[in-house]
Amino acid sequence: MEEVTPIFTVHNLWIMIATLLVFIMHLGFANLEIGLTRSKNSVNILFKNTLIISIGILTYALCGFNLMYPGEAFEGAFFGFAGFGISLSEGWNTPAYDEGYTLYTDFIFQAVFAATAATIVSGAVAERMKLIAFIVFSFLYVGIFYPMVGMWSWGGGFLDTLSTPFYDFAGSTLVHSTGGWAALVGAWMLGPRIGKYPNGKIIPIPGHSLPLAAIGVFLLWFGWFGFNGGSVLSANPGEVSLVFVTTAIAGAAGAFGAFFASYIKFKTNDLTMVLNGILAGLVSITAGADAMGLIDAFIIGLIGGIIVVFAVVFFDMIKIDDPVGAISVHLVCGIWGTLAVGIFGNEAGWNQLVSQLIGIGVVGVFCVIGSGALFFVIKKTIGIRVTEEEEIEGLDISEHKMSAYPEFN
Amino acid sequence: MEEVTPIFTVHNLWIMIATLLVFIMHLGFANLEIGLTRSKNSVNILFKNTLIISIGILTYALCGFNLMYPGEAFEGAFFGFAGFGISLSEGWNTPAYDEGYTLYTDFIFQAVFAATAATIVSGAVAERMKLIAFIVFSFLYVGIFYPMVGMWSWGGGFLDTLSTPFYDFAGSTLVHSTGGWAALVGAWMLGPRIGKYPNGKIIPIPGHSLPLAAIGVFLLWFGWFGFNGGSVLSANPGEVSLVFVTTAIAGAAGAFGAFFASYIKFKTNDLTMVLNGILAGLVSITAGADAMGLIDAFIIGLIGGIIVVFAVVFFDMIKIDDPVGAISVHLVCGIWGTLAVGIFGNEAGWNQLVSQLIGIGVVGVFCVIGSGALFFVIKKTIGIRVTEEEEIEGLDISEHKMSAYPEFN
Amino acid sequence: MEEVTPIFTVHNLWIMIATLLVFIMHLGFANLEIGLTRSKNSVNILFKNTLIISIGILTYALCGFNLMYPGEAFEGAFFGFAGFGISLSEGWNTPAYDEGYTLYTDFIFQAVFAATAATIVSGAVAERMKLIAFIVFSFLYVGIFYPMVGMWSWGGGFLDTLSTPFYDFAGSTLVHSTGGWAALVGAWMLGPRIGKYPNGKIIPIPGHSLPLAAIGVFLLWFGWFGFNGGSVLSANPGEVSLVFVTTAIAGAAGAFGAFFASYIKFKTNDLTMVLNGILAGLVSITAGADAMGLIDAFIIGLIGGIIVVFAVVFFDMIKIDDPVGAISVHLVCGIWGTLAVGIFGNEAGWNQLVSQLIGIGVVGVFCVIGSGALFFVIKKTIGIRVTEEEEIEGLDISEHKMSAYPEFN
Amino acid sequence: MKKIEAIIRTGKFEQVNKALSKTSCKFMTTMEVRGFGKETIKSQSYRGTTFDVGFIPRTKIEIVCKDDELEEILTAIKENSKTGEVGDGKIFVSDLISAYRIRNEDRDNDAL
Amino acid sequence: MKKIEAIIRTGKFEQVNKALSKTSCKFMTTMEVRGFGKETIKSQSYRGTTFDVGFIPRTKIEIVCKDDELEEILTAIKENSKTGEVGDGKIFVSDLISAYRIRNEDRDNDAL
Amino acid sequence: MKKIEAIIRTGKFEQVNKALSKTSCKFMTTMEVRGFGKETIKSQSYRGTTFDVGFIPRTKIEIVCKDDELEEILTAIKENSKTGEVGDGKIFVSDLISAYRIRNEDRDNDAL
Ligand SMILES: Nc1ncnc2c1ncn2[C@@H]1O[C@H](COP(=O)(O)OP(=O)(O)O)[C@@H](O)[C@H]1O
Ligand SMILES: Nc1ncnc2c1ncn2[C@@H]1O[C@H](COP(=O)(O)OP(=O)(O)O)[C@@H](O)[C@H]1O
Ligand SMILES: Nc1ncnc2c1ncn2[C@@H]1O[C@H](COP(=O)(O)OP(=O)(O)O)[C@@H](O)[C@H]1O
Repeated sequence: MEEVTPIFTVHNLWIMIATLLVFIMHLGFANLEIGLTRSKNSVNILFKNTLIISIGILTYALCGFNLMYPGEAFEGAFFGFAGFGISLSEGWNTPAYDEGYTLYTDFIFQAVFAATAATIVSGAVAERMKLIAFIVFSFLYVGIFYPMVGMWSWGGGFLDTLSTPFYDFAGSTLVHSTGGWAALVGAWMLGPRIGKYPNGKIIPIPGHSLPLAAIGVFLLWFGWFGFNGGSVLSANPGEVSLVFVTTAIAGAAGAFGAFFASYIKFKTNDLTMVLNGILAGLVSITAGADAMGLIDAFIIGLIGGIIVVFAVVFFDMIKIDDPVGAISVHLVCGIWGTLAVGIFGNEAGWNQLVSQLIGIGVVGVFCVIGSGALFFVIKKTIGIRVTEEEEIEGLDISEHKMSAYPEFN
Repeated sequence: MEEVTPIFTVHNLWIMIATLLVFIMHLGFANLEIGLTRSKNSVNILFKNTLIISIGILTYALCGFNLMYPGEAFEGAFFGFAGFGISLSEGWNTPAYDEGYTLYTDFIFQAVFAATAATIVSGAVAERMKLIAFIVFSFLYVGIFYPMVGMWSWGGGFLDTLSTPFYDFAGSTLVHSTGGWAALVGAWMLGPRIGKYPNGKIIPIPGHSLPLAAIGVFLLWFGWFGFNGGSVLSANPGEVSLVFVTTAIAGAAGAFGAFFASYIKFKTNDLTMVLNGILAGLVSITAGADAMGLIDAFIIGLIGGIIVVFAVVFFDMIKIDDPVGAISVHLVCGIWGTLAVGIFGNEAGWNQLVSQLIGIGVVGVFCVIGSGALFFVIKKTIGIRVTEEEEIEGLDISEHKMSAYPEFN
Repeated sequence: MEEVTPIFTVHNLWIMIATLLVFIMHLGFANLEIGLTRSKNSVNILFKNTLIISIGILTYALCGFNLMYPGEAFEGAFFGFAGFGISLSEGWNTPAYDEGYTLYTDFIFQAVFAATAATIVSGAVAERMKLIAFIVFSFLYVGIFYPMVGMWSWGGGFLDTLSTPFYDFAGSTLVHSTGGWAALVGAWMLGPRIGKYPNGKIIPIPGHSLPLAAIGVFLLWFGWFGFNGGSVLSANPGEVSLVFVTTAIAGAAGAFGAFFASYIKFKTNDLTMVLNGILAGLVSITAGADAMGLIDAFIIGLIGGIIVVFAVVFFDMIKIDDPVGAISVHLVCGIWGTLAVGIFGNEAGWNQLVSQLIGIGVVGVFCVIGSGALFFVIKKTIGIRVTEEEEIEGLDISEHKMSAYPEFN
Repeated sequence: MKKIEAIIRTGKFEQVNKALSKTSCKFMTTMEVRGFGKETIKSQSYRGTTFDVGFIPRTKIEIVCKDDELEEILTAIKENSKTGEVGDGKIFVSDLISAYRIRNEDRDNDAL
Repeated sequence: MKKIEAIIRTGKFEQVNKALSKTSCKFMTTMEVRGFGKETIKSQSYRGTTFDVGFIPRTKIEIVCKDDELEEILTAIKENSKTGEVGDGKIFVSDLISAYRIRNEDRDNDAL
Repeated sequence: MKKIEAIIRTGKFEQVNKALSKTSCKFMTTMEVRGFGKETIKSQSYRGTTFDVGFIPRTKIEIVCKDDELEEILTAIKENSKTGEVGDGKIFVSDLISAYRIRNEDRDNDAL
């Protein structure tokens, strides 16, 4: 049995702290989502977001972890499973398990990641999806689909054994797009909120609290340093500090990208666009946060911030109603960030770009079909959307018999 | 003098970070408490909560630390005191003081814990207790009573020298029940808020902002990883990561326990119950967070989440008005969690269960008498409850001449 | 090339974590500022605060870092510049660069500090300054003026080569006063908000959400442990834990200082004063957080808390309208804290006091002239203040065509 | 038909509401208003400066009733919103020409 | 001149507003009110206890119009705020003595 | 007795309030309302789409006064709420049958 060395202890400590940072991202998501929606649905959103993180932790312990990291026996495979639960291998708490962390640290860090995928969907289907339908969806998507996709690259699956392996450092595709595709399918299958596109026009439905939305984005950025920085899987000073810098610069550049793009396009200083721009920059750098220089990070983030503005407009144009911009941020910028690895930084090159395209394509096809099938079955069985009356009244009263701010309305 | 080694530096770093996590729990408590009460009392609650953490730090420096850890001379004792202030022993900043932390790290970690006990009380007596009465109470309860109780087990006192020592890893009893008993006595002595139980009926008084309440619970969960994880008193990778996992799982299981229990009992998806359920799971695992397996943690948390729903109903039935559910969460689940150490996990056994019962009983008797005496003296001298008129008008105007949201009401 | 040792990894980890803590202070500032102002300007404030942190990171990469730390060639100088961008020296990620951190860690820690200076100004000029004017100001003040000042002491400039070097541990003067002076000049040049001082009377303009203000202060205190603790520039257990304790005690003492002072002076329990008192205590201890004992920290914080109450009243008396009290907190207590280094603790002494006075004076003169010139040029070119009509309508609608809470007003 | 407009203390609303439910008044509309009047205003304080908010939050009740129900309703409101202190509020009565129930074709007295 | 006060379902407001803009009514004032009436109230629940909130949020529309515009406006409101279910609301009409436009010296019918 | 209802710019309220306090009007009730009218609406924008909010926040003042106080009060309101721009608002006057002071037995003119 190997000894618990100081360096192992430091590495492990950092991954545990990164776990906390990713954990608090869930509060960020919750705030962003209630901020950008109407107050009559806030209880519902908080209920969903509170359960998602719980579902993520529990399903990941039940099966997710062993689906995502089934072990060497499944190298290069499309599917693998090492059995239910978490079993303690010998030396689980020493460098024998991994130079950087114990088994439990590994598990809990991955578990808080997992819930992210469903949270992304939550934003896009907000204000109209049935509570129970969303809970069932989350259980299955987080418990089975997300870890299956993750396994392909991070778990040593077939995307990792391409001649030039698919490169997705912290999950632009594996986490953000995986959530984003399901968000797209869900928003499309549900249809828009009542009153969003009457007679082909676009009627904005402003979120009820921009301060909450901004708090959400600050917390997400804060947590993202753990999301990306923890993905180094050790506290290696050079690597983690580089990732911090690229993450900071891409987020800042995203803010400016969205600021300029929306100012030029709409002649307005739209706070919600700047907030989405920050997230866009962060999603974009996620795939290559450890492989970029400062200027690469700046360009990637800036372009992410610009893209997100046009994406928001585009989805409105094709009448996909996404209250918080989740599809634009996580799917579109997730794709952009994944491609960027083939264009900028250490890994750039044609072969890499091809691998990135393969990864994006395979994950996309799988997620669209998978989430589509899930949503379809749910729709046909328990139903997917609340009634018109419930939607107008708000999900807080109709699903929860509660009001988020009983004194103010 | 021993050298400052890398491993000592890591251990110490983790305890300092855990300190910050426990610190931010105070923001969690503040948010939860204002969220679950009416906006006309929010300034008052924020005032109390801001002072509590300050009181905690200052009284702990003045006498608390030396009451709680009076040193070996008082081993097995019921009371000990090493004098006012913090004196720097030689080697205070080396492993000579402790393998895991410096004297100051020890002090500040314990100090932020201390304030927790009074914050728990704050929630139960909210919306009707006089400000000055609460401040006086906090000074004495945090400065004297809490550290006395803590000394019995953590400070090497008589509960620690039982043949099978009382086991309370991070304080289900020593922190949460200690606060919870005083919350019970306080809520009982104050009587219910005007309009809560007219003619024997129960009239709910909904909290004014469920988003704030939910933010509070997320922050508490976040901080709890430091509360429990820091109680390992080192950054030992295996131990801390285990504690992280049990803490995460118990919180998640608590959410589901409360979700199911309240759905079955009331046919409603009550967000406030799920939020209380998470806290219930966390309080429940606190006593044995380092001694449980994953399934143990799940069961303990789940039962905690179920218990809390029935406890809330029970206290309403016996007309103890607890606006935020503090008694149900911290006292009832604190007891459950302490007992659970004798039932599940590594420490389970009859002897342990008996020790746990002794600890629960002794602490309970002491806290009820102690806090009862305190409240009684305060009541007879400065008075404990605001006037009916002040309560109806709200404590913000009557105690602070301020309004929390001057534009909205 | 030196090896990456465990101790280097721990030190570096702590500085990275401290970076995150300072980062989240920006959310604290944003919350405090919107909480203490009217809801019709909240979008504007969030927009500014979101951009400031982005501006800070980007300008610091562009030129700030190399202005502040131009290298040994500029020792004792008044100005130095090592060129645009960040160039990777050999061994940038080993102890060869610094015993405590990599180049990138150094950069990002300093970058999040930088943005603080502009955020302080933001509060004082809130509710009436033109958005574009503020953005231009921030770019130049954060990108050029702040690092120039920082260089004088931290970058080895002339204040550092005084016979008794100017001592400003974490920036009472270099960060807080630097921001505070510009806040004073800005608030003065802009003039008061409409309706604040009609016919020489003082009409309070209450902030719209004290819960947000309190959340802000808790987050700031939380982050301050990184602001001060990170300034140790290593994870040295003894030093960092001492800084934690002095920071905690000074904040707590500041709360009580302001509590008592405002109670005695106004016979009221003013939450906003207690919140400012905490920040006052924190700013005051910042200059000497590593050089004080516990009692010193208590006295410094307590006096800071008392000072801030009188300062707020004073600036109202001379009709400098500072909506959030930024000048009182950051400038006045920044000066007090810097002086306190010469009076209390390890560094106390006449020579030190003189050096402190020199530092305060030089920085003050430079910042007043520098920010004055900047504001003046901006005023003459793009204009500095919104029109009366825009101010009455609120900057959210006039500058952003958005409403922070569209459902509530 | 008569229209009753009563401006009462917000804290008295529950009591008035309960009393009204025992009269022939089965409908009413209420809203939050700000009252400016003789009442003694509690002053507030902010950052060291005391100021009068100038108004007091009040509840306004609007009831439309048949002529012969008027007295009964007035009495119920008056008795239950009274404290005897300055600031109890006022009741105003005016004439109504017609009333309609939106749901069907009921008019005037039938619509109430 | 007549004053129309209509208490309608909040959710119907958009439709009424659109319909009114096609009548001679070009101005109105609306406010959020709480309706107490025959309507079936949805009960809420909090921490295990179910309770009736007692009121329903409604929108009140106030329109002052010339006598000859009355019918047209009444019809527009009635038709567009109707669901046929209990709780649709009421419309009240009363007389007005005079009206003034603040901006200039217009009075009465001219001021509308 | 007359009932005055004035719908004015919210930003003008302070000025009107001050002017009224110099008249014989010592009481009033105000509320936040939404005005739909000729005023030029500032359009808002959200995520790239511009939209009209359709209404403008206004303040409504209700004052009940003796007949002989009417002119004085009307003048005070008109003069102090005027900007001369579209959107200044309206004042409506109607008759009142009776008024009661809740605190005691004062009626009608005595109750004002
Ligand atoms: N003439 C009036 N016109 C409009 N509102 C009035 C009038 N008189 C009183 N009110 C309303 O009634 C409230 C209470 O009135 P007040 O005169 O203080 O009661 P009381 O005369 O019993 O002391 C005031 O705040 C105001 O809102
Ligand atoms: N007599 C009345 N006086 C004042 N408001 C009324 C009156 N009758 C009805 N309302 C208002 O109209 C709303 C709907 O009335 P309701 O009687 O339920 O409609 P319906 O008769 O069509 O079922 C009520 O909530 C209340 O606000
Ligand atoms: N006939 C009316 N009925 C009800 N409210 C009205 C009426 N006319 C005007 N208002 C109210 O007065 C406000 C200002 O009216 P507006 O006609 O724009 O003023 P002006 O005629 O001076 O330009 C409107 O927003 C509306 O709330």
